[in-house]
Amino acid sequence: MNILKLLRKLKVRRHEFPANAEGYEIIFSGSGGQGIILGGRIFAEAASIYDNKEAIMTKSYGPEARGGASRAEVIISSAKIDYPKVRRADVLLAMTQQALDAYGNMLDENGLLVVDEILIKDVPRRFKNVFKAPFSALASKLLDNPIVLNIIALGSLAAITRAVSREALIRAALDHVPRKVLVLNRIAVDMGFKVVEDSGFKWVRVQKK
Amino acid sequence: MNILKLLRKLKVRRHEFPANAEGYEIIFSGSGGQGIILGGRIFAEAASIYDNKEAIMTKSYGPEARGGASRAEVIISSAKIDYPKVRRADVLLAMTQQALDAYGNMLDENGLLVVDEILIKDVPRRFKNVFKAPFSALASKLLDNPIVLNIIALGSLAAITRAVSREALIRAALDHVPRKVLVLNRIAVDMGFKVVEDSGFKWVRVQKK
Amino acid sequence: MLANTEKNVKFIQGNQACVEAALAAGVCFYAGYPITPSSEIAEILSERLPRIGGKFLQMEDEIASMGAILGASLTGLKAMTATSGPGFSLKQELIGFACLCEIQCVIVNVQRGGPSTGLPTSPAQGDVMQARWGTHGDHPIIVLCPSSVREMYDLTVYAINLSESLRNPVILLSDEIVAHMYEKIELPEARDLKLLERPRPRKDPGEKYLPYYTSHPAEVPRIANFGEGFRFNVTGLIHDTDGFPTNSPEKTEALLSRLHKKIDSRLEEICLVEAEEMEDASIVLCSYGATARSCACAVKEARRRGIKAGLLTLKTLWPFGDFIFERLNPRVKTVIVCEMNLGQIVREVERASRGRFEVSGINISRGTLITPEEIIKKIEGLIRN
Amino acid sequence: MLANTEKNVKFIQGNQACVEAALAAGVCFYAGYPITPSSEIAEILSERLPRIGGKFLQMEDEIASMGAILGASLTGLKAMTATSGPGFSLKQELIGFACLCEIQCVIVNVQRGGPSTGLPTSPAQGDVMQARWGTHGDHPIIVLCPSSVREMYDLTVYAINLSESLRNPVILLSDEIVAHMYEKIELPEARDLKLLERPRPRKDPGEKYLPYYTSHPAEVPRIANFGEGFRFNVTGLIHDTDGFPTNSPEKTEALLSRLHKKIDSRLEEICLVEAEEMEDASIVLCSYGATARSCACAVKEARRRGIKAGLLTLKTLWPFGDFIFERLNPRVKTVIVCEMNLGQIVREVERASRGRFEVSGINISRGTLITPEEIIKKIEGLIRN
Amino acid sequence: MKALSEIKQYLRLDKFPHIWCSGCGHGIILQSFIRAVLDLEVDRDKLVVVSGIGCSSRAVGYLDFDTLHTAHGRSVAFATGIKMAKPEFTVVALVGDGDVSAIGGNHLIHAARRNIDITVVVFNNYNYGMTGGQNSPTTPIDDCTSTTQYGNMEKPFDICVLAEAAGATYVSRSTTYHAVGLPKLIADGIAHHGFSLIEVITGCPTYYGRMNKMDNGVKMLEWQRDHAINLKQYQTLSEEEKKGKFVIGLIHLAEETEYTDEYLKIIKKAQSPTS
Amino acid sequence: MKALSEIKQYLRLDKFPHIWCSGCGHGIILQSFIRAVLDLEVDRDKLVVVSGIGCSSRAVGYLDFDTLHTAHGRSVAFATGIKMAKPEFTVVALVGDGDVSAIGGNHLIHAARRNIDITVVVFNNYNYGMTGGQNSPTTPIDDCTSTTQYGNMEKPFDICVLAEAAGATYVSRSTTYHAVGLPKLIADGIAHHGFSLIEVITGCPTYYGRMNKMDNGVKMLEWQRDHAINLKQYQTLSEEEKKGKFVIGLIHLAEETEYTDEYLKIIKKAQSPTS
Amino acid sequence: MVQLKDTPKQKRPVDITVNERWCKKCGICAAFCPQGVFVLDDFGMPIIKYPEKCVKCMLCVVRCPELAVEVKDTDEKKGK
Amino acid sequence: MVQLKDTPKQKRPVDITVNERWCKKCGICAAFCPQGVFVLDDFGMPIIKYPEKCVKCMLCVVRCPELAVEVKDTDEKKGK
Ligand SMILES: Cc1ncc(C[n+]2csc(CCOP(=O)(O)OP(=O)(O)O)c2C)c(N)n1
Ligand SMILES: Cc1ncc(C[n+]2csc(CCOP(=O)(O)OP(=O)(O)O)c2C)c(N)n1
Ligand code: SF4
Ligand code: SF4
Ligand code: SF4
Ligand code: SF4
Ligand code: SF4
Ligand code: SF4
Ligand SMILES: [Mg+2]
Ligand SMILES: [Mg+2]
Repeated sequence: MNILKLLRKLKVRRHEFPANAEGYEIIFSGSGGQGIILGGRIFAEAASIYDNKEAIMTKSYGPEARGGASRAEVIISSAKIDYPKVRRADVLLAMTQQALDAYGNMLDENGLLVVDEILIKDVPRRFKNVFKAPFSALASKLLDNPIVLNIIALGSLAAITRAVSREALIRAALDHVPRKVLVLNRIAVDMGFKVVEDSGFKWVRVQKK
Repeated sequence: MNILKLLRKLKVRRHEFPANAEGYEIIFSGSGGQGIILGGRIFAEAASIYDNKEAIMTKSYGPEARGGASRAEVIISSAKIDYPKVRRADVLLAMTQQALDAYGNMLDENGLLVVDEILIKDVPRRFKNVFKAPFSALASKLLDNPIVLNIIALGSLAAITRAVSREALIRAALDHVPRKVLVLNRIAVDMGFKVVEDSGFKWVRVQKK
Repeated sequence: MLANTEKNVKFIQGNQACVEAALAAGVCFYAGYPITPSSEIAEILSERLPRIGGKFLQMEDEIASMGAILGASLTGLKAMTATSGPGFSLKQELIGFACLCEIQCVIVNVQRGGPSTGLPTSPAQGDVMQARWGTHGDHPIIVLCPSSVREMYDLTVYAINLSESLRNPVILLSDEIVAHMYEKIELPEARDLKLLERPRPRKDPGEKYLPYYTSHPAEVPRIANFGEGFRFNVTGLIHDTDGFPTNSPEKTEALLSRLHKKIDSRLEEICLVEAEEMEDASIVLCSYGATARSCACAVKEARRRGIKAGLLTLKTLWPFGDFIFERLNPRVKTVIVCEMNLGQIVREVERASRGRFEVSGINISRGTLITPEEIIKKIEGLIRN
Repeated sequence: MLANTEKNVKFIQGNQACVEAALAAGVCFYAGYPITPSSEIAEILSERLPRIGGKFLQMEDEIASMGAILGASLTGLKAMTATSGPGFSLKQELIGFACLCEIQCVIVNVQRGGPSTGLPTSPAQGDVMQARWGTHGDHPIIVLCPSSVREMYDLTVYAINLSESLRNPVILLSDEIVAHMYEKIELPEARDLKLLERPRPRKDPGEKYLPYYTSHPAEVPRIANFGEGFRFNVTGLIHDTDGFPTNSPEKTEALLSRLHKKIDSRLEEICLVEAEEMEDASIVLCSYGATARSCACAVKEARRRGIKAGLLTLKTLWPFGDFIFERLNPRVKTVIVCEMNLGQIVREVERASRGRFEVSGINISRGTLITPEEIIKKIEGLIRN
Repeated sequence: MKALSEIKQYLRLDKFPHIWCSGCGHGIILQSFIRAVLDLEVDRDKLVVVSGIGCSSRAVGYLDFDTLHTAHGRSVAFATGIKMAKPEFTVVALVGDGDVSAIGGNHLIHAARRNIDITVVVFNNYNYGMTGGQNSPTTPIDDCTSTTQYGNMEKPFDICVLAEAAGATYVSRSTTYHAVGLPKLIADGIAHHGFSLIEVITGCPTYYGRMNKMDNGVKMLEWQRDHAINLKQYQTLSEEEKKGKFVIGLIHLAEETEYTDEYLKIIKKAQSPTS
Repeated sequence: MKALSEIKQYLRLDKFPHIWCSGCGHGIILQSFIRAVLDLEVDRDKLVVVSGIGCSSRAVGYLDFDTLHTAHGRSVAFATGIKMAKPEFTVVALVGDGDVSAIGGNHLIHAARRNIDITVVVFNNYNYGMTGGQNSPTTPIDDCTSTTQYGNMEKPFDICVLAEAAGATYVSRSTTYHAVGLPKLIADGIAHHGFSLIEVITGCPTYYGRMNKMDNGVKMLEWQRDHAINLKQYQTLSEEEKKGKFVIGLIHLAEETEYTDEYLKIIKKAQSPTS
Repeated sequence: MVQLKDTPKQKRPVDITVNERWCKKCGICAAFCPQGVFVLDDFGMPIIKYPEKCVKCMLCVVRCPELAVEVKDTDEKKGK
Repeated sequence: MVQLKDTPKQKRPVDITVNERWCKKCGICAAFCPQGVFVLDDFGMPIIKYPEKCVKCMLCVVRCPELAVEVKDTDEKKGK
């Protein structure tokens, strides 16, 4: 299969010049109740407040906000960020099939795709770098709390990309959760890291053209 | 008394060029219930529809429309009328003291002032050409209908100025009154003419500067 | 003498001329809320409409009035409303709805002194920019402005025609002077009026009816009336050609651009302007509405004084006819825009001038007509410098 | 690393920055009606205001919200409201009231796609002209436009200061991107903010209090607050210096001209603009709000490609700073106005240009941000021709 | 009964004579309102009187308090803001039937719902006087107005019933004919802690009156005299006799929590350390 | 009971699944409404369904009739225009509690006053779902919403009482739990010749529910089951037991002249030679 | 109440005034005075013809739309 | 009514279907079915586990917010 052809069909706009070349462009996507937007915010906040980088987050949603796909776009960079939207994502976190279908084409061809392997059944072959983990099951079965699936995923994202430090992520996450689940969330971050370590998954970032 | 001084005090704007020179600029003024606006309209309509001249009427009133002074401005001309407002009146019909006080200064120094001698007690001496008649008393006492005071006044105005013909005035007046008072109104017009004839009053119009 | 009465010549006020025109052009639905100086339109229609089986509704406010005429229009009736400044402000939201959903209607705004309650019984021309930009978001609009009782009639008919044929709200922007001024007017026979009707669906109701589809981008969509069996959807959300909401950037762009092209592609046809003494004019007065009458008077006087003055009276204020000013004789040195506001159309003329001629304004807002004297003074002042 | 947390650095969205600024600047009264994408302002204030003893009111609609903040402002409180397009249209009538009666208040309009219900969750900049001209009649207005979370904070403070000191409504015209965008911001200490207060009567209540009197025509009147014993009148009718209605043409003219001079005489002080890479620029991007971010990106890229591009970011949209364009370096050949609408500020730049430079627009309204690529394409296209 | 000279101390005398027509009932209500304020000894510097647009709404211009002449229909919204900002103020709205029940109907019912301590005095003359006598939501069926020349076909509101249904906790009605008792009804409304509405039937001889065979103030008062009836008497009438009659006096009274009080509780809650 | 396949003939199937959240009650009302239309055998080409803005108002997009999705709060004003223009049409407004009782409250009471033959179905989920769960004029006291985080302090409207006071001649209430009987109540409203209002209590699990311990559709229906009660039963309860309960079923019915009928009489009068 | 002295109404005459600048001649004072104290002149202006009949019911005062009628005890007036 | 035959419910089995494309797994059908016909799978999707228990009360049909549940007589279905 000719990847280029595929790309064209999917109307990936090719960039004429690189922007935020040194930084990360990450899309967090899923459905309303999964805490995806909050996840993006924690990730960006970790980078910006605790790792002292530049970060920006924007959200996109239709009038069908409450049911359909929701997405957060995060840019992390060492330099000032002008254009606030992700143009070609380095990383895509997709927590529902619908989200993957909707935003898959925003991922750079060498980009990293992170998906929930239980919720997403069909990952098109064109994605080169895919990290799958059963985040939802880990949350509900192991941690007995489906709500923390997003936090586990953040841990994994951080582990693979190193876009934020583990400490920063933990601190940012803990800023956003009620006191009684602090420990739970801390564990969730660690679990995200652990999953990556255990899998031995590696992703070598290629500079976007 | 120095008329010029008076004029200045009263802030009469002196015109720099004559407008509607060939026509008549007439102000009909009084208080709400007196049918003054309707009077102006009948007069203008007589000229325009039945005498086939050009005529225009505008009204002025404050937010205090319902109680205070009301005024109709009528221009009658043989040529097209551009500017629709009266700038310096040739004729002023005033049916209340308040109206005379408010609009007296719009009358040209050689203009004609027509007043109800019962309702208006104080006619400043600067007015050169004043026709006084007891229109209100004529209407209520002789015709037993206070409402026709405006029609009587129109008759007198027509008689003095010849701005409209008697026939045109009668037809226009009759267009605007209920069937049962047609005769009354006809008589009222005639009475207006008669009053002027009986008085022997004459007004020679001087071209406005 | 009798000729006049036979020929249906009337001595009426502008507001009544508007009513006569509306009825002659087939308006059979009115909803409104009283406000000076527009109320006579409602009052006369409340008496006349039932006579012809038409509907007159006095609603609880101006917003409701606007909603009611749009509802009526969607069922196929020619509908209108009339108001003045404060009510016009309230109608803005639904004017935008009408623009986006392409619902024909005529809104008469008899301008009075503003802002706010302002001077309710005095004339002004302060709502010109609002008529163009008063509702949120990009939208197309047509605004016509009469300067006599005759024009109040003619432009009402024109407004109804434009609105019906282009499926766009049209605003008749009058003012207290023209609305309350009585002039002689010969009313045409209804059968002599050229009336335009709304574009109708080409086919009977069937499977795939696309109410907002057009075959080329400046066309007017053939939207059915409610009750004809097409069973379509109308929404104030951005919609696809099928009438249902869409978020697609491409479709959004296509819709908004079609809406604007509908008007812009017909610019020269829509833009009415009257030129007087323009052949050799070097100084041009540009005006509209009641103020144009002062200008006409001033131009005559200026000519009498040997000044080469000309007059452009705009009947269509929006879309703005840039082309009128692009095509001005190069002899024209100065255009003086004369309006009863603190500077509205003068900005457009400045823009359209692109530095090709001087633009100056007589912008007075005080509740009375600008006088010919004031205009002459300005002209002479400009000549002196 | 700890530095940030000590310095009160927050990672918050634009809407929250607006709230933080409002509270820091002393706003203690909010009335509003929910609407996307502004609702977070209300939601956060509904939680924060009671904590400081302030008042939060959710009213029955936007008109009522506007009425409520004006009432509160008249008692001396700093008051604000927030809304988006449809609600902004509804507020227009009372915005005019506030302008005429000189009642300070801040109105936040977080722009979304229009017209009508439009694209409720997408960004747009389609209300720029409406913000200037949306209410009937001539009126003065100030409109500020932030392009980052930081500016959302700073311009909210500025809006409150301008409104209080000039007794004029100020509109903070944001957009969905800036309002919902999260960025890092260091919140200043409240005591470090320079706050301006409303001019107060010079004397205690006495016989002849003239609330709308000023000693020179550009001054701000010293209007008392209700409840202080001055017992004065406020009306939306044209009024005399004593606050009571008048029909006098002279007084009308004086009042309207003073209202406008209040703003116009401070034009350069009110008009904030940011210039980047302008020293040697021959092609200038002019933008505001979120779109300015795309332009900043494009200017960098253009420079990288050897194009002498510059950037003017307008923070104050109204009053429009003609002077900015009058003083442009003659080297500037073209100004490209970049905005998420079908052509609004570009008209002003055209007007201000007077033919001195070319004006071109990137005017796209489709619910998404204009991209740097589109801008570069336009620039290169212009250079090629 | 207070002497007129005392009343006059609360008037802006230089604005008199007022703009209302001869025989217009609005001036009667104006006087009654001042009497109510006087009788209650309201602090005149903490009394804000708000109105909308209409002949009736011009009342505020004659009253020597802090006065606010807002836009058409919006008085109650402004009043809500003022009362919320300064719960210690006495806030009264003087409004017309058109102002408060046509364009302003929504603000009325919502303020009533909230039971905010505002007093609304409705000058109900059954038409829009200011704009030339068009029908209003209170115009009786079959009556003629400038826009109902064939007779009014719209059922009118009973403003009192509506206010009560919406949540008002003090509702009463009177007429300008009953000017002796009117100050007490208004005073009771002002004194009541919660949303109060007093509907006063008043005459517009210039429009509504003229078009319905009552072309002067005397006839309007006579009509009021002949059609108003107090509740006790009303209850003794047969259904037939009740037709065309309306009840005056106290219509509804209830004690409920007041809005600004409740808001103070919210503030307390928000400021409490546990929150 | 009609089979779902029949219902589906009145749906715009290509628009499904609809946009509402899982467990949202709006879909239940949608089905009931179609059942009412089917049962009445309304001419589907002469039925216009109007709505405002809100999650509930999106209902019209799924109905295969002439449908009109107006601006927030304005549905009843549009409906009035349509009904006046074409009295032979059946006109129904499907609206949210926010839409019709907050911003649209005035149009509601005026249409009720006129007794114009429009049927309004209120999807009352006690909050503004579409904009993220802020309180509405119907939110019960003390409940939490996005803008009443300390508990709601505003007294809610009883929409049925308000509509009746304003002049509505058919008023009833039900819930989505009582979906079996709901079509009949709606059908009765449509069949009634005059202004009809049917209030349907429905669940917004995403916002109102989540913030008030009912975070799914099942819990919302359970709440409705436990709090709704029919009039007969209600009357047998003690005052204490009545608290928190609300009555469902027919609330008010009256025969009065209808607006468009009356207007036809005006037309006749105007066209009669004596006029 | 206790002090009921022999002061029949006409003995303590009242001072009734009409502010002519404010009066708009609506005739209400005259129409509803239970004692017929007022008559209207040719122009409709109320004339206080029978002040001695006045019972100080104050109806004319509270119903005058122009706040133009004043009824005072004569001595009260003197006091000023 | 007259035709009351010996057709006990389980004898004329009904056909219950859930439109999986529309269902949003709210669980209402299962929660309120008086007969416990439904059970929910791991993801919350209703499974028609005991169709034979169905009494055709139609509650699941009218209460499904997604219009996703259909209950028909089996023969009815065959007819199509
Ligand atoms: C938004 C708006 N719409 C309409 C008007 C015109 N208007 C002024 S007063 C009025 C009605 C007044 O009636 P009412 O409140 O009963 O007072 P009245 O004059 O009868 O005392 C109207 C419609 C306005 N000023 N503003
Ligand atoms: C003029 C205007 N103001 C505000 C809004 C934002 N808005 C959209 S829907 C809505 C409330 C919806 O609540 P409701 O009618 O109860 O419907 P629900 O979503 O709860 O079904 C609001 C405030 C708008 N679209 N237009
Ligand atoms: S028009 Fe009617 S309401 Fe207005 S002042 Fe005259 S009588 Fe009074
Ligand atoms: S937000 Fe609430 S009302 Fe809206 S669709 Fe979701 S559950 Fe339904
Ligand atoms: S009641 Fe008042 S206004 Fe009327 S006639 Fe008597 S004094 Fe004059
Ligand atoms: S006080 Fe009574 S009795 Fe005396 S004049 Fe007045 S109305 Fe007549
Ligand atoms: S009720 Fe409908 S949507 Fe809910 S689980 Fe059952 S089938 Fe699915
Ligand atoms: S019809 Fe009744 S018994 Fe049968 S499955 Fe549905 S709810 Fe259960
Ligand atoms: Mg009234
Ligand atoms: Mg709701």
